[in-house]
Amino acid sequence: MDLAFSPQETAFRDEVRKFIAENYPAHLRGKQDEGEELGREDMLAWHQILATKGWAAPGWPKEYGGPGWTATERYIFSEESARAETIPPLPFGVNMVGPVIYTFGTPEQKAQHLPGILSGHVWWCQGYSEPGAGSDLASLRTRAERVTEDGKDYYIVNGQKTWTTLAQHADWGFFLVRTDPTVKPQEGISFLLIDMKTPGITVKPIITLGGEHEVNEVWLDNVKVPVENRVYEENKGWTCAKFLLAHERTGIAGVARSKRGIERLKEIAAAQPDGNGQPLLSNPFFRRKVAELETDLTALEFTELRTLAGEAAGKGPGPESSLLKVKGTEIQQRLTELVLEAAGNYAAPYFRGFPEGSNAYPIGPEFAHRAAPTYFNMRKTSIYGGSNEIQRNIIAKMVLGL
Amino acid sequence: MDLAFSPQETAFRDEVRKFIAENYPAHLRGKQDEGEELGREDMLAWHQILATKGWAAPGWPKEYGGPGWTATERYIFSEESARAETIPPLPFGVNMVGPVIYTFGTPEQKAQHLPGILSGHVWWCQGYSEPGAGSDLASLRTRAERVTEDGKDYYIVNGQKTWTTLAQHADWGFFLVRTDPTVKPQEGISFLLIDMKTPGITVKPIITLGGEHEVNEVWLDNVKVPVENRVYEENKGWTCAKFLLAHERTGIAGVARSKRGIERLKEIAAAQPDGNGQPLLSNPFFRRKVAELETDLTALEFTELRTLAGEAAGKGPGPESSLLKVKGTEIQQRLTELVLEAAGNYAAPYFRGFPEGSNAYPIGPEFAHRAAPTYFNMRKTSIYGGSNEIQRNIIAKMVLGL
Amino acid sequence: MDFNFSETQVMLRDTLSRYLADTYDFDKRAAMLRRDGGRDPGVWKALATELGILGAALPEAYGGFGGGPIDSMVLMEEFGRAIAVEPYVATVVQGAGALVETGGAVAEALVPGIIAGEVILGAGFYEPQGRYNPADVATTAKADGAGWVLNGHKAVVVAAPYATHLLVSARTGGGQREADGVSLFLVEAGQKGVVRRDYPCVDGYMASEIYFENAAIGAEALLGAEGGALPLIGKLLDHAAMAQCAEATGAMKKLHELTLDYAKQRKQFGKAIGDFQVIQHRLVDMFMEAEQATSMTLMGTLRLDDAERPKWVSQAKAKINKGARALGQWAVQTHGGIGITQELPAGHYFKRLSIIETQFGDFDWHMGRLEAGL
Amino acid sequence: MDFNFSETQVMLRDTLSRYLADTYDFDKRAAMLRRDGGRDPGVWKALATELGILGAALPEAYGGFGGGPIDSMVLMEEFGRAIAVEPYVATVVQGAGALVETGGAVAEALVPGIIAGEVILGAGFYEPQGRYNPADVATTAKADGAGWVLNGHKAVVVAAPYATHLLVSARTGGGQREADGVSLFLVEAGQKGVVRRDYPCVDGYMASEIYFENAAIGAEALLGAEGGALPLIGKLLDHAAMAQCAEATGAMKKLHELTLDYAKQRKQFGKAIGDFQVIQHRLVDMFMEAEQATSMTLMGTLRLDDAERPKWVSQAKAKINKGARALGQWAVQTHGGIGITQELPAGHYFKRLSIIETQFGDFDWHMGRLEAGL
Repeated sequence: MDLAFSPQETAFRDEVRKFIAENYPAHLRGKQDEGEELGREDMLAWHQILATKGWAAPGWPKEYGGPGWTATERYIFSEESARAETIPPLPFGVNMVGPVIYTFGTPEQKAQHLPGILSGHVWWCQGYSEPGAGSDLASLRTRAERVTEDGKDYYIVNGQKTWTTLAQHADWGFFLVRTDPTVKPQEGISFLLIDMKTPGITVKPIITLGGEHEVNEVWLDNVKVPVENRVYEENKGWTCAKFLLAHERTGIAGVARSKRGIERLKEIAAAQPDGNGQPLLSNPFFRRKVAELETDLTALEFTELRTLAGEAAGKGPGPESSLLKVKGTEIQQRLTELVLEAAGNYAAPYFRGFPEGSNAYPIGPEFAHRAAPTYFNMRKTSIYGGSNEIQRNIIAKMVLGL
Repeated sequence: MDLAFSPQETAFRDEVRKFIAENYPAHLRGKQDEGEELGREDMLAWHQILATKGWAAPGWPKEYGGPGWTATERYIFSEESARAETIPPLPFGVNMVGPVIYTFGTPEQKAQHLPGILSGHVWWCQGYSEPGAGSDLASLRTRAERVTEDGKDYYIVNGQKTWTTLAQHADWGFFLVRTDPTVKPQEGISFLLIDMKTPGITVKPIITLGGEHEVNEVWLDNVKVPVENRVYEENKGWTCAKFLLAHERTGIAGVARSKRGIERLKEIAAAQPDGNGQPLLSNPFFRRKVAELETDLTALEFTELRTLAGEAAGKGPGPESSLLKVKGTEIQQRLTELVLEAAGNYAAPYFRGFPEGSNAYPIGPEFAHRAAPTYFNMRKTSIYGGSNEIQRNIIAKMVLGL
Repeated sequence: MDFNFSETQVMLRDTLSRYLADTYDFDKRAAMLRRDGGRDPGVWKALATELGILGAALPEAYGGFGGGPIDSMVLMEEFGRAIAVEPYVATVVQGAGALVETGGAVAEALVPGIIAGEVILGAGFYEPQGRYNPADVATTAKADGAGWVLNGHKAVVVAAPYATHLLVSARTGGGQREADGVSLFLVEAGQKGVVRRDYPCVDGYMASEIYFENAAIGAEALLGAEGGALPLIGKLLDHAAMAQCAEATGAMKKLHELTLDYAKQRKQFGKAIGDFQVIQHRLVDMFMEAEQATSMTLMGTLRLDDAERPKWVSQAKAKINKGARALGQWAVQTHGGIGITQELPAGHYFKRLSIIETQFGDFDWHMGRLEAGL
Repeated sequence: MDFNFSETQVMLRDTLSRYLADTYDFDKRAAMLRRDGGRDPGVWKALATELGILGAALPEAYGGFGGGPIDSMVLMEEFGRAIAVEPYVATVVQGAGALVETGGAVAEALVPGIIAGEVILGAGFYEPQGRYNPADVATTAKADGAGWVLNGHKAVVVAAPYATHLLVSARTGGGQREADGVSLFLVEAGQKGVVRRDYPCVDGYMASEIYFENAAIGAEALLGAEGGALPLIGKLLDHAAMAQCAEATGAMKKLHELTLDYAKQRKQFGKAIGDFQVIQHRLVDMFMEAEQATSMTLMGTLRLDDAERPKWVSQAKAKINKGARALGQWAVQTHGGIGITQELPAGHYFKRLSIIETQFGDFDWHMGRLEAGL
């Protein structure tokens, strides 16, 4: 047992740190610091730079263009990225559909899609949830009927997806659709890749509590999808879906980013007055909440490290990763609660951009403007990716045998 | 709306306070202060004095010997009793079987049993739970078969009861027994009054975590019970059981006693050192826990007062009383947790009576000797009388319509 | 002891409840918030004239019904059920409260106007550096002839964008956090030297930062004794906190009902999610929080004249802040994704409850005040 | 980074686990606690001689295996799983730990005896007025010729009733809570002037109050530098805390297993209680607490030589104290009535976990230490 990094690992850490310092785009850093909204190109910029270095897909095997890192190296990369507050590559391509395609896809599918995912030039979105099918994903009703036209086979897809994150920018989407309504729910589902420019697709924004346009409804009206765009066998899409969900959960702990979040929280609380001439961070109860959060984050970090060690020893991401999801999201949410608390009276003011009036008359501290919207928005983390109730059901069944 | 007592209510409060001050037995007070174990006669002494005043059964109607108090008067009596830390009358007679007998019993049963309950000379115990039937009370298996002997009808009772509180002192017990095993569980149960001296009854102690002998197993081996000792109709005992459970829950909030408990906790924490030359009560986090407990107790108190006001307005004790049970027991348990915390290193030593060695060499503060056993013992409160999970099920079903 | 509402109180509740059910229906409320100025001024006017309820809690001498905090409690619970964005707390509880306490010609001139819906007040007792400490006053009022000159900055003054008058604290003496030396002033909104920066709040209310830049006001602007206003301000803030507890209670009850209804009809895995025991127990916990909030609102409101008022108000506000957070988060979680959108009422209740937690003292502030007196 | 156990460590675990499964079987443990003296001295002897594991964490120079805290962690987790009442923490972690640190003839004389099971120590670093503050030392050691005279009172010294030696702090200078002036002494149990009052503890351990009444001891009884022992005592207490975290982790895992088994077989309302979703989620929460305890035990133990040792140890102990309480209470609640009797193992695990919370610093003490360095 040894917590220390080996000399190679230390050298790797230094290399990552140096690469980020030298290559992270200054304009991105500037926008992040100002809290400006990021456009499509902003969100892809760093991904594209990482791609040139071969680092865009830390978890991918070497044969598909991954860096072939050990678990410790992936951990180091993630720590350094969080430390430098880089914008991580979007998960939909790299962490979600990519592994499905290289695990279950045809050679043609791999050739067509993996390069774009790696390079960061193709934007993917995920068509899983439906208005009637939230946690109960398998009850989805979007239909795909097979037809033949001019000697070619297609699916005609009709239905509605929801909570489709950032679909407004997407080039491609991966969708779960029902190809056989006559069998048990899980058994009639297929996994389709759909070009988002196909006629019949409409993307409608859903505005969330903080005023963000992050998620969408996606309406599919007689959308024609070539059969070659189905991954894996017809009616076996549930296999891909489960595989993807397990992959989605790794990294969801968000340890490194939460560490940076706690640092930021401390900076905020050190600058906020407590109404007694002292900073809020000197308030014993606020300190206690910060210290408990830090403590719980250490517990999460070492649980993740133990899981990584298990993976390195050949165990795949198992149902234990549900623990990482539950505790990770709880910590992320508590972090936003504490930022909200720190804002005090200034939790209330709400504006995007600038309100009327002169900036010579400021409206509270800068951080406070996003405190409440972020708090509201982060409630999603215990809902999406399999709600925390579902994660507990999974542990009960798969780990405890209940 | 008015929180103040009326002049009559104030006069009543003064009368109660005076009566307790003048009549509470000094030897009892002494034993309580020393933390000595109380024997059967000790536990009945105050009940018997209250009986001479007509105050032994606050909730009973006047026609059966109750004082005919208003809800506010009952509240005042309970507050004053807790304030003076009197030993309350045992609940098994006054709060449990008494109301069942005067509500469902025959004139002969009322004449035979109510006077002994009121006077405090007959000790009752409750034969409900069984080893296989805890929260699922209706699944009980103790059998009562009807026989005729010398022209008289009897039940022959066989089975085992458990968690029978203070059965070691009991003269009589009220038992739920199965008189028809062929119907649905709730439909074949009868409610029997059994003389605990009847041959075939064996009482075996169960020792709980704190070392107390408070509960027992009661074994019934061909116990012969005259049919006249059945309350209400045969196979309709579940009606009595449900009635009794609802009655048991009122008063279970224990507000007045918890208030006194918090006072005592503050005294303890003001005397305990914190290792920095200051008392524990000056530790901000200990203070916070005390203040939160007090706050939650205020919320419970006013919820009980609202319930009492509802009862005074003609509503019986409804499923809302489950809330009082849940929150009341949580507060009682937290109180014991805080006493345990206050004991610090002295939570560990365990002895009943005196350990070997001279009292010239004390073993920590007096209060600490019972801190851990009391903490352990009070875990029972969220289990008995319908566990807190069952209470939540009741609210879900009866109040929320789920 | 008597826990019954008077006939007037029952009537108040029914009248307001009926009116808000229609006026503050989900779509109408959303449309209201989208209007210029972020509200419909006609609603407040209607409360004053059509419903005639703004004087319910005010003395008869000024044209009120002669009620008190319990009447405000009844009204605020209804405002909470509708997540209305009306300026009752600032205008009636704090504004009229201050005027009635200090009396005189100003009160005689303005309180009837409040009851008539013509006078609206914003109350600025907090400053950016002071968090929840009303004694931390850096705004100064310097005597200037018979009048005063104000300089300073008041934080997040709710209702200020459309208020006719501002009620603010300023220092006429003493050091920055001293109890002595704080005075109370009533300033006309259009007063020269008052710079307002207006903005909407996340809960739909409108508020402003108020900057005083050599605002010269008359002698009559001083309410009560010079330098001795802090006890009155403390009282006004406690009354406001209790009114807000009532609002929170209404919002909590309604949000619990909405969540319960949703759980009964939303199906997952072939059954209503309200059939799952974990969801059931959570709905029970929400019920218990709402019940306890009701109890604490009653307790604190009934004890506003008690010698230990700060203790009871802080117990109530602390308990309700904590309960509101738990209930709000559980409601969102039970709704799932739809709970964090603008599309259903649930999210809007959650937003208002979250902001209530941060107003008139948060959990830690109230617990701290409690512990100081333990 | 490497999270693998060495072969020796795996062997240690298996050996001890097998031995305790039989020796500390439920009925045998109960019988052991009922014996005179409250224990079976043969067990400790067997650990030393038959199993030969007491030196696992000690340096080879003294006859140990040359392991370290991770080896103690492995052993303590097994002691925890069996709720064994063996004096490993006092004797090996603290006793041998202190001797190895201070070295010299005393260490050479006693450490081999510890490994052989012949020397048993009780460690008295706390006093009645000091709660968890090891600097709050009122016991005095006055120089007397070449030796020292001790006076004072040490609180709840575990294993003292049967210890051969006592390791205690005493003041040779400085004021009552000053860091400087605390010295460390090794006193023979039979020493004149040492008054012991023995008692059992609620968790089955034996302990004593130790009163020194002009106990005259030799110069060699002083371990380390006069007046400079507090840093070493702090280190010993941190090592003890981490060993106890490992014990708690073992007990938590076992208690979770017991509760899971019970939930699978106990039937209510026609099905196993483990079929109820509320019970399932509680068992999941217990699982998560046990997993996090494992993580924190590993973290804190691996960082015992870190510059920020107090921070990491306090994080571990605070987290585990809190988790142990929750897990213990949930276990009892899930067992129902039988959980609070002496009849099933569950209650005994709950008792031990409850006392662990109160030893080597409770939650508030550790959080306070953390916050001081935030």
